[in-house]
Amino acid sequence: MTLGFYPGCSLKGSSREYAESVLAVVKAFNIQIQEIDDWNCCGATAAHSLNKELSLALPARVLSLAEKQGLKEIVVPCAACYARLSMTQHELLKNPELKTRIAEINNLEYNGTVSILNVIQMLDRYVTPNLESRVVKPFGHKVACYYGCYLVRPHEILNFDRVEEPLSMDTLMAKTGATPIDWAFKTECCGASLSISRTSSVGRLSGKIVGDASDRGAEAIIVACPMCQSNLDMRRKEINSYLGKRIDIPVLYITQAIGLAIGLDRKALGLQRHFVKVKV
Amino acid sequence: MAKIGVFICHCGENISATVDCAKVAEVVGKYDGVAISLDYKYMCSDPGQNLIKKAIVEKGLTGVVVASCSPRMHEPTFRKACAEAGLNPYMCEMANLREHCSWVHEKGEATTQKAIDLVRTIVEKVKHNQSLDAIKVPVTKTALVIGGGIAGIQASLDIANSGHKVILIEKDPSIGGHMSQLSETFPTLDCSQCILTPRMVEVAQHPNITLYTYAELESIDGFIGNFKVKIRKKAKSIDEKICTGCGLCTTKCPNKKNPSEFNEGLGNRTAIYVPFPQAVPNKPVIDKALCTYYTKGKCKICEKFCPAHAIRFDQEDEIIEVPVGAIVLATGFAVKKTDFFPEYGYGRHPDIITGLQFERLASASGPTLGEIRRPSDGKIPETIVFVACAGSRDEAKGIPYCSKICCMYTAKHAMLYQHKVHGGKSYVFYMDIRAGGKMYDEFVRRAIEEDGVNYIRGRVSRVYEKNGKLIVKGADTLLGAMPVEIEADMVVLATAGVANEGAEELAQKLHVSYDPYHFFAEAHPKLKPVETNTAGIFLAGACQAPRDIPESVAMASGAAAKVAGLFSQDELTREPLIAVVNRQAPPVFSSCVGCFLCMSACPYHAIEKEEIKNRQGEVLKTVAKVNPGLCQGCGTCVAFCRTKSIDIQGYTHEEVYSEVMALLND
Amino acid sequence: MDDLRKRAKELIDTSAVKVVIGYEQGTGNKTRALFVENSEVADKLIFDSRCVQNLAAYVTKQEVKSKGKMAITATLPVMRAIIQLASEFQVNDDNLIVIGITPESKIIDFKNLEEVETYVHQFQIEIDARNREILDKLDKMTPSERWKFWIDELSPCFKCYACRAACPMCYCSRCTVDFNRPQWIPVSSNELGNLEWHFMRAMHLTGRCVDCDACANACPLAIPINLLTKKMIEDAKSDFGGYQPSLKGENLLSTFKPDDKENFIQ
Amino acid sequence: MAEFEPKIVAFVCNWCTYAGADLTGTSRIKYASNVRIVRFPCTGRIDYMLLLKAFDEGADGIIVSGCHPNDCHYTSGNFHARRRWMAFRSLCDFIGIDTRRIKFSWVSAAEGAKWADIVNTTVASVRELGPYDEYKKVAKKPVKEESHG
Repeated sequence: MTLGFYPGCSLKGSSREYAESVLAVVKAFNIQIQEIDDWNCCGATAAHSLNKELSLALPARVLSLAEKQGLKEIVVPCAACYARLSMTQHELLKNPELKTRIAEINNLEYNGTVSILNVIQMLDRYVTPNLESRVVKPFGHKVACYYGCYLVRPHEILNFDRVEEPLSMDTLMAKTGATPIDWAFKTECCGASLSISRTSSVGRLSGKIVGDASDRGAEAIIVACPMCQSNLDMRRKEINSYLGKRIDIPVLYITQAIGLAIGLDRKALGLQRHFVKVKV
Repeated sequence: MAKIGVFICHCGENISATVDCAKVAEVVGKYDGVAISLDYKYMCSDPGQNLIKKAIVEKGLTGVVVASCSPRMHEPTFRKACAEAGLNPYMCEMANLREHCSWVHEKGEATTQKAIDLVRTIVEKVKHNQSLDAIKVPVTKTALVIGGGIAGIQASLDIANSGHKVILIEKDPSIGGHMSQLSETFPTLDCSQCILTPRMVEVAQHPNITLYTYAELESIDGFIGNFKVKIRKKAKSIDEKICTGCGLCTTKCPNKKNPSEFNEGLGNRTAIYVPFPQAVPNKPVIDKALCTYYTKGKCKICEKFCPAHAIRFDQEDEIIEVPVGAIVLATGFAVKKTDFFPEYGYGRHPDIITGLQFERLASASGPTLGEIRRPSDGKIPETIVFVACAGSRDEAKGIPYCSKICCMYTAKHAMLYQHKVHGGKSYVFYMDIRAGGKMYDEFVRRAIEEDGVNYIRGRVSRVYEKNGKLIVKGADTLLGAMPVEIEADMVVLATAGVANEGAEELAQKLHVSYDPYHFFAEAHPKLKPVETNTAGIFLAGACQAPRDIPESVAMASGAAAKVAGLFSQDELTREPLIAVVNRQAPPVFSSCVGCFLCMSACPYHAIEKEEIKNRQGEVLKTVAKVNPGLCQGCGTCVAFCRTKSIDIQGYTHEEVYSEVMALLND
Repeated sequence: MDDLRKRAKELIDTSAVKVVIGYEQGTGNKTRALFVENSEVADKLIFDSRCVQNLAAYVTKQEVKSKGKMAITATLPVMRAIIQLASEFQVNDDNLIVIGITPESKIIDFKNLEEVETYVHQFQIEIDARNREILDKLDKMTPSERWKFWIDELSPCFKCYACRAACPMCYCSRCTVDFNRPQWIPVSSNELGNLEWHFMRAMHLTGRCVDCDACANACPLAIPINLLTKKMIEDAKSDFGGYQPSLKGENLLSTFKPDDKENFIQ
Repeated sequence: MAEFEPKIVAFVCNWCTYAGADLTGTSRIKYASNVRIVRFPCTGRIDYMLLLKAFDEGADGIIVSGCHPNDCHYTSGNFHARRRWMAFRSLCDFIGIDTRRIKFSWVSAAEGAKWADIVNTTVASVRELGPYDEYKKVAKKPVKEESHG
């Protein structure tokens, strides 16, 4: 079966390395993957605070296209895209009238036959079973797995992992040879889309996260969301100024960490693209 | 041939103002089988009743129809009058001319016609009525009380003091329940054990009470007044008759590091143990799951040291069967443990404890002898945070209800802390303060105003450890949801009160209803708070919903009064309006074909299988039988039976059929 | 067919059962029930697509039951009926062995009724396309048109009760129609009597009917009375999520769910 | 010609609807006098055959009413009844019995006003439907409208 791939906007721009590392790992495990043709923005986060129909129509179009292209399963690495697509599926399947209305807007039929996977679910399904045997360079570091807001919430709809204290990334990282730390900021907000508009807020919010990870001896922060990554990485200057000290812990996508552990080329994983130098 | 007397009441002018009563009497008087038909101003008055009695005697009436108010009002009155005149009371029926006719319609032809129709209908019904005798059931005047907490203790003592036998069973080695674990009690701050232990001793010494500790209900059979219960007495591995309770065994037992249930895991106990010093009975039991001899086959040190030679390693569980007439359920509740809270680290931090654990810390008989010391390192906490509504009123946690006791005990905890740790800082995060009760709100105000407890209205989102401190993150909603962070040394969660483990299975065993949270359901939320929907089984205390001590005790006394009332008679008299499965002559025996679909339809499990046997004891047929002790007379089975083999007395097929026929045809 | 005969002989010869119920060639092109009590008779056993009579109707008949332990040749509807009868305590493993038979005449050996139940539960009770179409047509009519349809269809019924005799679920020793205190259903075969009889029968079969069509096949006047029970099967599906005969003994109408959804109670 | 006065038979349970109808009386709320109430211990006791009998005998409309879900005096009689009504009503509809003439309702002991309303609306709607001649013809009852008595 071919796995569908919905990169979303971030993975084509500021988070190219996320796309690169996802595809590199997928390739290394011989998984058939196909990018959804003619995909569009999921609408996050602006659409759902402005126009409900638009906020449903955008993700619904992506899902309809995937259906039309014969895909049964798609991986959505961006946590925000994942949340929006999942919410849309939930809302439309619950409400047939709305489903019809959205199908009219998009002029595309939607049946809800595609299952949506976040990157961890995808890894768990296709990579984890063979991961340990493929590790050539154990990721022997203390890591803080950071889940952010979108990956696990709202729990009633996503039904993924434990909502208050998720564990799936920790388990996965342990298989690469890493030592996940027990810390308190796994699901705190990084400031997300305030990155541009209120950088100081991001400095404070992300600062607490990076600060706690550092205090507890983490050598790397592992993420699965492009916004989390860019805030913790790109806004390190603001973070450091909030904390009043310099912290050099790098922020890696989970696919980059896995890539390193199975011996993929650092460049193929896009590690050179980070602001905080990745020395692990 | 039926001889029916019809008595039309004017009810002053309540009926006669809109219904032509004389005309009703006249028309009805002409119907077949009506021997006398008259109207009178007040049928329920003495002269009115005398009219009926006189007619019964003089005319030899076989049935009586009183057309007046609702039968829900005066049916007992008129049935009693008929009985006094020698007519079977169930041959008397009422037509509802007041509530269902004169009061709801305007004066006129149609209203009088309706009155005539209503009376005619009931006349036709009475023609098909049968004499019925009240059901008499003998009563076994022994009560079973399940659960030896304060509710069970109170219920046992009240029943025993009214002169009846009580069997009290408790699953733990000692009675006392949660109340024995408490330090002080709100709102008076008197010592819990000081008021409880005398009651415990009284139970043990009461001549009317048989106490079985370490015992559970195995099975139950029968019905009100006539239950048969089997009790499993778990093996204590000691001979209680010989044991003097000297306690030497518990000091010698080498297996010492087992978390003590009584101390909520904050202290240890040995494998052979008495749960706490004031236990009743004050004799040890061997915990087979922990004892080195039982797990590894070697040790027997207690046996060696026992001066009375009372240790019995070969003792087995014993099942005893006893007849009882009533049952009081007082199985109490449980609290959620800290591992229920992922946001507070799944209870992994030793200094995040439950309210019940705090009780043990504050108790003079507790592991710290009443000093508030935190479990991790024994330090006296300088800052302590109490979190009310930990789990309660939280839809996401599946506990939308209020646990009711936490507001009060949290105030008490904070107060005790302030009294014991001078200069200590205490915070209470709360959603609302629910302190309804005598002297309750005053108590909370005292905590806030006199003892300086800081109340913060808001919820705690996360507790985590950092640099040896517990960081409590929350919001103060009275300051516009301003984020609050407190660095605490200890956190006490007022965890939700929930139904006891196994409550659902026990309820199913007893055929008692339970609510979605597995608390036992009362028969009526307002008017039958201690009854269950199974006659003869009553509720006391927190097994019905979270309850504080005064409420539990009041409920227990209420349940005891119900039991005493039941036991005040030698026989139970019940209305005979119950279902009956027909019996016919051999070889048919009954038209019942034995499909037993009625069994699953009966809300009361009142339908049994009866094997009809010949003289040789061979089963000829298996048919349904209604247990008159359990049947409440709803008739659900009657409408369901395909062969029309079940009928319900008072509302038989013939009775209701003839009513419907008469309604539309005169 | 040889397998079937062999199995029947075996059961009789080893005295495992006293009687094997199966089919034999009848008059004309019809098949009829055969009761094998000695192994010579077993050679008369046949099975083919004409064997549609629901033999389960015999296992509750006193004349058959009194012979002793029975074995029955059971197609899917017969098996369903057996499970329903077992749930109603009419048969059990001690008095009945089921010889399952597939439409391809393949024998299925069942150790006990539990295995029969497992087999039966693989298949949902489904209304066939032809009857589906008729039901749809009736659904589209107005109530008055349906009323006329049924009064007309039922009018020739002369209450011979062949439907009742053929139905495996109509085993009651006293049918409601024979109950006379009071006389719920008019005895005579007039319009009202016929209507109420068939109405009552459909109600009694709700949640119990195994959709074998035995009633309609038995009707000498070919009245499509099975449409009534088929409709009830359909509605049970939409209202209660359908049903399957089950040894658990929980009948659709003798149980309930607190959240049963209706749209007509005010 | 006088307005058609439908005959309505009400089958109600003793604990809720009968008591509710008592309250209608105690509150002196007026309603149409076309209804005749038959009392049962519980809706679970109401045999559906009785409903057919009522039509046989010339009823133009029927009310069946009991305790609200969860309020049953016998805890679950009304739940059982509800299932039967669902099946019964489907079958009625399929056989062509006019289900608009059968009103099912929950009326509690506190809903005196609701009872009056149920009766009044049922009488009004059945009056609009006219006499149930279709059934009466089959039951060999006179189809010409007649007055009570």
